[in-house]
Amino acid sequence: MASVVLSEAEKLYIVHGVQEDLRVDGRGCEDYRCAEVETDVVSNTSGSARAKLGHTDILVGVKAEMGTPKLEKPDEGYLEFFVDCSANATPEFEGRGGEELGTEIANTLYRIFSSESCVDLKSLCINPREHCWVLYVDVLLLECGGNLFDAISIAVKAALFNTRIPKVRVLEDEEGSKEIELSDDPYDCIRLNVDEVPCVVTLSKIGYRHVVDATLQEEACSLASLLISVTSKGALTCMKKVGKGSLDPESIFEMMETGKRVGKSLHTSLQKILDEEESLGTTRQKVGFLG
Amino acid sequence: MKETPLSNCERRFLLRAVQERKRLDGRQCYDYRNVRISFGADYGCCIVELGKTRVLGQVSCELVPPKPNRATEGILFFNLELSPMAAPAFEPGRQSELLVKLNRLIERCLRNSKCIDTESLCVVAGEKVWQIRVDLHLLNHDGNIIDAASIAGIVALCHFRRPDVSVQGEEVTVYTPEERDPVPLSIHHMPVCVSFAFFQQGTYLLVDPSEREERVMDGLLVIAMNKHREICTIQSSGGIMLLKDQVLRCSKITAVKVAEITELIQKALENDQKVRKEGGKFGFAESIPNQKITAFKMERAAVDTKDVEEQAEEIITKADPPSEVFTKPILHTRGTAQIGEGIENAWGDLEESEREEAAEEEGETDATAFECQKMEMEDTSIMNETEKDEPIVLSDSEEEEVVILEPQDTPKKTRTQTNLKQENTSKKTFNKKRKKKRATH
Amino acid sequence: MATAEEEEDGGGGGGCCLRPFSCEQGLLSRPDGSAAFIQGDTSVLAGLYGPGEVKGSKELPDQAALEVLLRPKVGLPAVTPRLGRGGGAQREQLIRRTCEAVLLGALHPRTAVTLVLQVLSDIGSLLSCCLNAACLGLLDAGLPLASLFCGVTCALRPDGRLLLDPTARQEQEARAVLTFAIDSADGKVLAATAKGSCSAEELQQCLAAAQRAAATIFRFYRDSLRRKYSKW
Amino acid sequence: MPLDHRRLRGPEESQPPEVWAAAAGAGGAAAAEEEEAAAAAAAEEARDPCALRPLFARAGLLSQAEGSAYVELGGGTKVLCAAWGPREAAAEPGGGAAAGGRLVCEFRRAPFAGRGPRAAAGREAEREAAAALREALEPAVRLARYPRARLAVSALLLQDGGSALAAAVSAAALALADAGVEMYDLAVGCALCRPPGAAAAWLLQPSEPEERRAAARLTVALLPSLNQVSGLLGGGQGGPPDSWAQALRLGLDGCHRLYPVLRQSLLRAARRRAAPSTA
Amino acid sequence: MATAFKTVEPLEYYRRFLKENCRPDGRELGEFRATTVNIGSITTADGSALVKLGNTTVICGVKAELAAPPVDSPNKGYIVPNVELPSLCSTRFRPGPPGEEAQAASQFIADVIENSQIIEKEDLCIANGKLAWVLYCDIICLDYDGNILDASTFALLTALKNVQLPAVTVNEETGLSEVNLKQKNPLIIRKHPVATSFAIFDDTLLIVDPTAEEEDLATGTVTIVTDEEGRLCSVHKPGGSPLTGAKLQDCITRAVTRHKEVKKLIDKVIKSIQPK
Repeated sequence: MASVVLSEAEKLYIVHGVQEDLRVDGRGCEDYRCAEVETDVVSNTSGSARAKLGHTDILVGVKAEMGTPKLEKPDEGYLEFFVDCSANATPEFEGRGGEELGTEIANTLYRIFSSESCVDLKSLCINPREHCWVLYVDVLLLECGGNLFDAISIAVKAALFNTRIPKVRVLEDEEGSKEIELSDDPYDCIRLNVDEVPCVVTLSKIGYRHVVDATLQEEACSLASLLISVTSKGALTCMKKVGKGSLDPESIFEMMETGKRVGKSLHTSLQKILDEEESLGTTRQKVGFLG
Repeated sequence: MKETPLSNCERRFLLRAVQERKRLDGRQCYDYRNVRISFGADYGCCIVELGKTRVLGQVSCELVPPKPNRATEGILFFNLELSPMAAPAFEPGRQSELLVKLNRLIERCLRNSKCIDTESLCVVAGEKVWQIRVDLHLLNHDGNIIDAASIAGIVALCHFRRPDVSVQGEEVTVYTPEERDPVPLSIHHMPVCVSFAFFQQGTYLLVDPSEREERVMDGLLVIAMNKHREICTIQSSGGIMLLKDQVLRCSKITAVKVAEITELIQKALENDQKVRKEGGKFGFAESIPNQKITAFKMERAAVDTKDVEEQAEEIITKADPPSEVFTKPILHTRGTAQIGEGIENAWGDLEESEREEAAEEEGETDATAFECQKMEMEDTSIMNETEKDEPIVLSDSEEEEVVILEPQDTPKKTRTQTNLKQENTSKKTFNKKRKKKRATH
Repeated sequence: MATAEEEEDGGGGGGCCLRPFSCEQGLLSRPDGSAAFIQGDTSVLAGLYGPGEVKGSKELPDQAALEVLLRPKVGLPAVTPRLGRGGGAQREQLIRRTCEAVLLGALHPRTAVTLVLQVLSDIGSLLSCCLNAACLGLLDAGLPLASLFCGVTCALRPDGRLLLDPTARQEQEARAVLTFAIDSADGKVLAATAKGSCSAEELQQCLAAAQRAAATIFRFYRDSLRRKYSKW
Repeated sequence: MPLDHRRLRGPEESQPPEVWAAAAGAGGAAAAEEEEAAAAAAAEEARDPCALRPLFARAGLLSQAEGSAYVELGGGTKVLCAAWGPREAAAEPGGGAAAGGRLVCEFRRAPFAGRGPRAAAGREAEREAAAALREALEPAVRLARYPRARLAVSALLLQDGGSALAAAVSAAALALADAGVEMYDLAVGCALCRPPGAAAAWLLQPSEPEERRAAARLTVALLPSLNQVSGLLGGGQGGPPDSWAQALRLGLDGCHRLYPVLRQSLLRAARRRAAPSTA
Repeated sequence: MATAFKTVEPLEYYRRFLKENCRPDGRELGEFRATTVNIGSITTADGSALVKLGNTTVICGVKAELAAPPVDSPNKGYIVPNVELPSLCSTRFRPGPPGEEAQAASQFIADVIENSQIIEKEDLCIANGKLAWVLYCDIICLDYDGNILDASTFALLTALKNVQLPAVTVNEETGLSEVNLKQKNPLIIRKHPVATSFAIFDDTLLIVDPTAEEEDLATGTVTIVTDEEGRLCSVHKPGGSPLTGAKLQDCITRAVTRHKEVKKLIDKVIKSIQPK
């Protein structure tokens, strides 16, 4: 994982600050950094989004491709995640350095999206057992500035919100052979319902307290953190402890409550931004990568 | 093993020689080394020697479903291997940068130039096509791998014969060479690579660099061309800047060299075919030069095997006959048995499930007296299980300790069955008393 | 193939035949020792590097670490290659241990010796051809050896008759195919492996025949070496 | 062609017979499956959610490993674990040498461990489990005592009868302790799952069929004497924090109850090991 | 003192024992370690066996799946054996893809299956050219203390004997196959190959069933596989010290005896699980 090395004094400074609910950048323990989200940034994808959370910069592209459904779930499509830790983010990722982190993040994403309710996979089925949509979700880390998981989950949700899958019809002729017809109208497409797509809230234990949205420096001071994925309704869908340290049970309960609270407000503001952006339609000034 | 590094004085010597337009092997700047082509007994197998550089080529084929976007085309697959035999620094199975570069070049030279008619490799459109696989192995690395490999590739492809097939309805029949003569591939043209090494930022140029020369060169230009003077691929590497004239000059040289090499290839192919047709000897054995003192041949040699039976008989009669079996297997429990009393192992046994089975059974049947203590445990455990309230933890060991974990509020009880086992030190006591009982059943 | 039938006729009498042998030593410029060995139409090329620098993890404190790589002509080295019948870790292991048994590795501790065998063509008795190429490769590299060895393949026909140095087709028809590595000191068995099943008597018969054939092969080794060094 | 050429390969594709049984449609097989499901559901109802399954633990049974442990759960889960350490570690690429030792975990599933198709759970799942294992064990091991060293744990799941990761955590902790590695505490693993349905209660130590049907799953790892949670991994159908908190409490309680058994087996292993030397 | 001697001069330590016709673990030269077998303990597999040869422990699980038969022999099924030597069983193995020893062992097992015709592959075919069984036999070593080949062969044989395959019928009308999971049939085991391994000490001494330590010190190994008729299904001597034909014959003799012992053991254990 991308990390910074801090001296003992620096760590102490951060830990004491957190104790006083005063973080180095002036935030309180439950405050997120300023987040920027822009959708539809890569034109040759079905949906894309870029999220910046402080110095963490994530690009997500979703590509819908036709595939065959999995044997055990013949009437559902599925999602595939791939995380690319670009060497641009940190030199550590050069060569195969980022592979381990990449698979860890991808595994976590699979776990978060394993719940049936979060994306309506049945709507991705074209005809059972034969054809379905496979959504390839490619996550690219452009810059690591702490709290990767939260930023990624925001970007994934935004990209899924932005995803448009072309409508197809299954035509059956007399002999029973099936043909798939793609709709001629490029605007005739399916949108995904992302209401139930959870966001990740990572709570890092620093000293006796926990903070959300830790920066790299704060992450260096935290021995263990709890990763919680929360839906917009405040339900927890995934829990995971990360880091070398352990947590005592009482603080876990507290963290779960905080996570739920923070997660809910995160969802509300994210949805608001996405809707706003959507309402601008084509008149929107694209910022892209030069902004 | 690492490559022996080139010393500074060697490097200087080589560069000086290049400046003076001399080459270590006595060639002129534009001279190509001798090319020698020999064929194996199989179709599509050849060895190409370019000076001391040696490449083995083998073509093979397989019926496969075609790629979905090219339903009527066969598939060509190229694989150049840098065998560790060729140079000590080559490691098996490693995809080095050099290897990737060479493989790309080969593909561009032989596949992208469309020298093979892939449509003729289609058997049933969308279902079955021939996949032609070209394996090239570098056997000895003395510079200019790419030229040798490209020659070996095209020669092997020209030499190759695939089995004949016929399609009737949906049935595809593949004929053995005995049934029908195999058919050659349809080849439009024969691209061959020619390499140029540049020294001193392009001031000096050498055709067909040797391994030493490659080590001190500044840049390399590879041109693949066929005898119709069509350039199939061109690539410069090493970061030198070339003038237009230089490239043109190189392409002219290439045309000459390619014409020579193509002629040689054709002659070699014709030769081989003639020998095969006339029923003469062919294969690698024939390509070994007779006059070399490092080579040696022996004709078919008869080996006298008349009295091997007697010799075998003698050995067998002398050997002791197999002894009778003494050991008796001992059954521990259902599905577990043992023979031999050699050293014990540190394992207890693995089978909780089997233990449970046994437990159930014993729960049903009457307990035998000598196992009463044991049974007590068994009963409690089953009882507890039915009560469903307390967690039961059965555990087991050689000492037959039984731990029953009671609910947290009551003190933990540990019953230990000792003595019986520990006193009984004979090796025959197996770690399970219950097993012993089952054995006595 | 015409040669196969010819051979069957040749072996039809009481005695058995070895196919024509040929070899060439020192034919590659890069390796420290190299040899091509050809039995009938089966041929194997051996190239050997060493004793040389050894990689840390493979280093042995008291002897040379020998590595044997057997490379099939088509595809990658595999446990059971589908095409071509070379390859296989088991064969590599067998050849390596056979070479180790005769190689005086203790004279070159903390070094590595790499032996690469490249199958050029496989028309039967491949393993014995590999063994022969390996031995000549070791000889050409001038490595100190306790004795020489050679490989002999022996096939048992369905009618119970013995066949030495079988072709691919004869191998296929055979009930059992046994390959031995025989040492030159007293004709003992260095390595043995078998395909198919046979009785103990048959095994001993094959072994006896292989020992006879080995004598012929060692004579071939000696003659070729004599020729090689004739101008020294 | 990235094919595994170091193993013997079978046909390109094959299916487990169960698939065909299901494909038979209205035939007896499908009915049988439903029956099975119904029976399982009935068993579920009868089951006490807080009941722990019988656990058998044994430490120090492998001759070649420095430390080893075998844990078996009543439902058939069988995990074997071996531990080695400390060893000289290859220089870490990041250069974090001062941070103390590294714990390297490996988790493998025997191809025959699962009920379904043979190759169902791939490398990815194994790697995730290995990472989870490391997370759960790291807080228990005094890594600071082993600077520049490497401790290795490898777990092999022989049969998956549910709660496999939890069993692996317990077994791995036992194996490390058996290897004489300095630890703060044993790590005890416990799994839970929640069957589908709104009011369903969390079940402790689910069996494999229960796990398969579960809407949500959770694995906890606890250092019992320090009362610290060292590992937490769960997911599934969303639920309010209260529900998860309840699950966590239940799981921690389970860990506490399993702890004495693991200690016992460790003690026995130590005693067994001491016996030959004194004799 | 003895342990120090053993550490410093392991070979000499062994020689002293061998001179007295015994081994440090108390066995005679021709004596096997205690052999324990347990079958059917892995319920997720279609057949399984755990074999312990002293400390060496090997587990074999057989999983049966259905596939189309090979194109070149439409009346045959598949047996796919793989031996795994995970890092768990000994420090000499690294995690990752199988190393040379594991590959060679897999190949050995495959050869034994092929040579002995333990199962006729035709028996595995359900519908000619359409459907056949694939038996994936995964042999995993849990504790590596030498003589892995004997233990693996034995584990494979007993696991195969333990296999119960569901009945499969191919519906004539629909052409679909139907599997009846309730009705199970055992496999037909045609031959019982049993392996016996020897280590060669100092070029002359043969000791049976070597431990890992003995294998390391020995100058070679031989493995003989025989079936119940005394036929040799495999004679595997991968290099090492040379042996005379007479010595080889001694090995075969011992292997024949071993086969009888093991056969008895298998019969007994198989009988024990048959419903009475």
